[in-house]
Amino acid sequence: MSDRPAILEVRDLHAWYGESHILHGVNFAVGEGEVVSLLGRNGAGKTTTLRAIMGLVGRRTGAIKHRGDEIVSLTPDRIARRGIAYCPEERGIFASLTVEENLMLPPVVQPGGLPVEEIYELFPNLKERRTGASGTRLSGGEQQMLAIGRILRTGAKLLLLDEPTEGLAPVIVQQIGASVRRLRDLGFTILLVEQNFHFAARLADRHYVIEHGVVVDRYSRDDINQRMGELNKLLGV
Amino acid sequence: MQTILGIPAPLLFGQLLIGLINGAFYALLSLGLAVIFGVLNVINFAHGALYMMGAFVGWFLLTHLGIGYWPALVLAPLVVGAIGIVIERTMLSRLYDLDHLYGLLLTFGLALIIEGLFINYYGVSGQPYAPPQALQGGYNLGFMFLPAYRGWVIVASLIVCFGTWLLIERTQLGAYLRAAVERPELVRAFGINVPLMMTLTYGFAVALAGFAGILAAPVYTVSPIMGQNLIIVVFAIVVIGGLGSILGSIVTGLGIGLVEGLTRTFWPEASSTVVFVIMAIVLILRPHGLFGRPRE
Amino acid sequence: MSEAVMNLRSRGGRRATSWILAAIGLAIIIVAPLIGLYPVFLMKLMCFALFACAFNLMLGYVGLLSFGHAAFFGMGAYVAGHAVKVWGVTTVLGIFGGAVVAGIMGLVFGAIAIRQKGIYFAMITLALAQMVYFFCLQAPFTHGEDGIQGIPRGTILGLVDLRNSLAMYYFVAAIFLAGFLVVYRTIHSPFGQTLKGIRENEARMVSLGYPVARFKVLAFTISATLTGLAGATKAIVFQTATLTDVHWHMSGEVVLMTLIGGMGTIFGPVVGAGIIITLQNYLATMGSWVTVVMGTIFVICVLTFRRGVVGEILARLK
Amino acid sequence: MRLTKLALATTALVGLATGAAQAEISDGVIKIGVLNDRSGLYADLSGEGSVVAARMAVEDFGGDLQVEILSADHQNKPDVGSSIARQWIDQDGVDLIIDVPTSSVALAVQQVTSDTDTAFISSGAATTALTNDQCAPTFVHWTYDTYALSVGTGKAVVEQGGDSWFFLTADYAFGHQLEADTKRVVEENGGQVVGQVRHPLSTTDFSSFLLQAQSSGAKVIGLANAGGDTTNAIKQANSFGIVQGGQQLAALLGFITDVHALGLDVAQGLTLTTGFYWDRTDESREFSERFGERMNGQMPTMVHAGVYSAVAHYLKAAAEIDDDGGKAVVDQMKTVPVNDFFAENGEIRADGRMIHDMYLVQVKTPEESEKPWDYYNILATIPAAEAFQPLEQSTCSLVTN
Repeated sequence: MSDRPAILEVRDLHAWYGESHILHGVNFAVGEGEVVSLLGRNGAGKTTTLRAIMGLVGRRTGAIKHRGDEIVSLTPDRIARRGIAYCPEERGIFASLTVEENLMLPPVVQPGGLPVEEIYELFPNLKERRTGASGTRLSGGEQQMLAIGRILRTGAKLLLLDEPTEGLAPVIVQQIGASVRRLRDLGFTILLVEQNFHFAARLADRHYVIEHGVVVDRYSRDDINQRMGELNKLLGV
Repeated sequence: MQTILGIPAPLLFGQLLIGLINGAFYALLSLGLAVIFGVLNVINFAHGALYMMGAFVGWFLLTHLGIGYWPALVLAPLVVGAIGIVIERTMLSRLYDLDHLYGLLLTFGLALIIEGLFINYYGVSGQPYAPPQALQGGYNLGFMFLPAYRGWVIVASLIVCFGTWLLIERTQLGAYLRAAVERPELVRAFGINVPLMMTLTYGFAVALAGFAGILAAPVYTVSPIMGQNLIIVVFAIVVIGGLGSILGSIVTGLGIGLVEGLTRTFWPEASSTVVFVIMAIVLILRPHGLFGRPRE
Repeated sequence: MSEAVMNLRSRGGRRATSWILAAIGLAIIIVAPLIGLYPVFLMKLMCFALFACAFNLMLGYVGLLSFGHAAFFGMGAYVAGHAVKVWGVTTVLGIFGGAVVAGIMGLVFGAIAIRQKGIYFAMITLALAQMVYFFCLQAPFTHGEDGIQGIPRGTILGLVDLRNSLAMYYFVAAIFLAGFLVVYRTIHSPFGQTLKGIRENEARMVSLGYPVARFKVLAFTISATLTGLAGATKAIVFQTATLTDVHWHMSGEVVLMTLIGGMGTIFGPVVGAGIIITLQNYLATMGSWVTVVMGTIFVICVLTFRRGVVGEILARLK
Repeated sequence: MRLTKLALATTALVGLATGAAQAEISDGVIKIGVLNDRSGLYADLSGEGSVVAARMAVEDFGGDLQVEILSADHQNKPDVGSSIARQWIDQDGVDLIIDVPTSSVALAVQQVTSDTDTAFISSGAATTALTNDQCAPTFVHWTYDTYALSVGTGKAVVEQGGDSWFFLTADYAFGHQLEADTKRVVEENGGQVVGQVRHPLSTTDFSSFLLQAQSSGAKVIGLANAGGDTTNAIKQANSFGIVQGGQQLAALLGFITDVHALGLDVAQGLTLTTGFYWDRTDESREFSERFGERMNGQMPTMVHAGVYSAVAHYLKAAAEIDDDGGKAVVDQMKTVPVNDFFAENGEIRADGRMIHDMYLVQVKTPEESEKPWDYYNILATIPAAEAFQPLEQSTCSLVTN
């Protein structure tokens, strides 16, 4: 466990979609200011874990503590209001909103969010495409930047990022990696779901591996190089 | 006298103006339907019944409480909106996860109940409702006599339609709505109480129907069956405009009013069928309506 | 292996159950008028049950809600009525003609509407039906709001006089059973299986190379034909064909019947039609409360038992 | 035909037996079924009011006849109406079906009653087909029909100077017939028809049609429609200042409940033909006030008054011959003139038409009206002989054979 105070603590989390039981008791914790990644194969339950934290699954049990308070029974909007922001895998850019409207959509939930100028600084591409165009006219990379950018304004300190690099060109992946590092420097706590292990390895302080809906292993940044072999096996790389 | 296609020009202009007046009612009603479909994914069959209720609330206020037209213009939509909120909270909200046919069927049942109850208590002949003093009489426009009240109908409904459009397209609240139409779950995860927003949206949209009802009370007879036939036409308009398209519903509402007006001049018998013909043609050529876009 | 056996056994069991049910149903149909049930009422019930079954073929098995089935029902009635009364054709031929015309209309409607889904499909069928309604209002042969009245019941091949209630009853029962059998066969044929496949996952069926649109149009045509058959029979039973039969309220009523009985079940529409027709009959003295009661049933149905009476029973039995 | 013969035979038998046995009324009770619209367009002009009127007639009749009243809503659906009628007759032993507005339903019921030798008196239906092609020996048409309405209004209005007409016609058979009949009468009396416009059934907005009527310059705008169409047209004509502009509105089918719904402000000046007005004589006032006590102060329409009058006449005839066979009673009814608050020297003709005086009335201005429901000035009385289709024009088989 990290030495920093836990901002998020998940214990014995179970989650269901309709009749199907997806998570079977997930346990992990994220410390204040950390970047933590959830690794695992396709269908292992990584995305479901993020969605369960946000309250976006059919049913869930167990304990999710945010800054010491139990949030497992709250509705998604109440969870968001506590300062947790979610960036979904499919990015969720709204076609009927312009780029700027997309950026300005999430309401400010707590003081201390990034000013819009700073977000444009972080993602200069967005500034150029700001006016006129509908959000879905953007390229995949730009959409991803928009999806991350818009949750920085709200003042949420804990960001849940679901596969930010999926399907993007290497140069864009690098750019996003740089932004995430910058966000950590700015004091954001980030829980990252990744398939791209190499991307995650360079960014995250710690890693959890999920398989069949349970956490099967964890690695610190330092462990990684030594235990590369077993990790590769776990992830089926 | 100048004629256009064999019809005296003044008569033609008169018909167009009248078409516009009807279009104004259509626009108000179809706007509400479009908003409800867009945000809640429900085809609100009860819209006609709620429109009728708006007219009846106005009549009731006047007859039993002595409250006149102008206060009723505000009160009737509020009352109808409140009823809508109750309907949404207690019934509709349970159906969102299901096929939208269920919403259609539920509201169809509600329409039967509401209309049945009103027929039971008030009969079908209808109740009189006079236009307010200030709007009696009319203007001679040269080509036709325009009753002042009808002029007011156009103005009021255009203001409300345009206001609603601005609200939805140009404000933050509207952005939430539009976003919630696409991905309600994500919008909720941004910290917005989407269920509450849906409730209020339904309340607002049926309040629009109530507004149309009180606006219509002095023009048509206030009768429990006044919404029954109208609702089918308004459905057609929303479909032509493209389900869920706000601008589409307003423009199509006005447009259909004009087309009906013209049909009444050239081929009166067909005037109530023409909207269905247009609808069939539009759906064949553009399956998602004139302003609609495909949705999954 | 054992699972397969179980499956087979339960399927065999289900088949046996449905045979037993069918036998009971048949027995009821044969005996009903003899034990004092009112034949005219029963005939009406069967006409609407057939109507609902035909409608259910679209809603329950193809997953398309048609809000315009009244057009086929009413047209079937008008054609049969006009043919028998004015052209003097025999009753059987008249009913056949009604069904055929409705079927042709179904083909045309289907070809126009079939690209649409969900609400759009409901709306375009409604639009087309409204056009038919206005046609019927205008066309001279329908006699406007008077309707076609005094349609003679005639005879079957000159042998059986259908003015006799009981004879008429068994004639209608035969038509109903024939229609019901067609629905049953359609559902339990490879064609029916394909329809179910389309309902479950249309994209997959397309990728498997099925001409999905053609299947849907065919289903729609069968449904329309049987609906026309029901309407034509009703016209002969009541000796009238009127605008009520083509009005969109009629389209709404058949949805209610199917929903309350259980869409996508074989017997659901029959039960639903039974409930609604009985209610209409016994609530007739209550005036406008009929509408209120029907609306309430609609609402309760949608909110609490969406599977309908039969669907709910089947679910409990499982 | 076979059935009719059977019925005749039965009647003959019954006739023979009357001398011996006392009560030949089947099951000892006369059952009257009031079948009308209780939830739709015609619920106010018939509906519960007709049931009340029938009940009053039974109470007023007194006597030692046992009478029972049933009622049902036919929902304006012919199949519902005819199945209720069948069931009443087959299962409940109903002897008389009364009222039945909506032409299609009345025609369907006619079929059933004539097949089963049950008496049928229509007060609410308008179509003349009931006493022409579709007539029956068991049937009486009591209150009005399209012919009476069009003749009454057409002739009287032309005589009063309204000699150029424009028709606003509901585009279906009823409207067409009303228009054609009126047009003929108008032209026969020296008037002319300058134009007409056909509007779809259940139109909500009449302004375009009214505009055409207005620009035609006709003195009279004839409304050949019914129910909501008529009231909406009148209401909108008022807002377009048509009556103030010097044109006269004539409703070819209008009821006092329509006027009540419109209010005098809007309806004033309207002319229409009616078979009954409550405030016409002492007798009619007396009845109407009793009726009003049971109906929250509502005054009877001509349909309600007709139901009372018809039931009373039926009971008298049934008691007289002590029989409840449909044709038998109707035959008896035809032999006795009708004399009550509704009709003076009314007569039921061979084709089943009850002929009586009709009245051309004009709706009062709000200033003229002195009490609730004080709505009409009677302009003219149309004598029974002129008001209805002449018997020699009837295509009824009872007349032509």
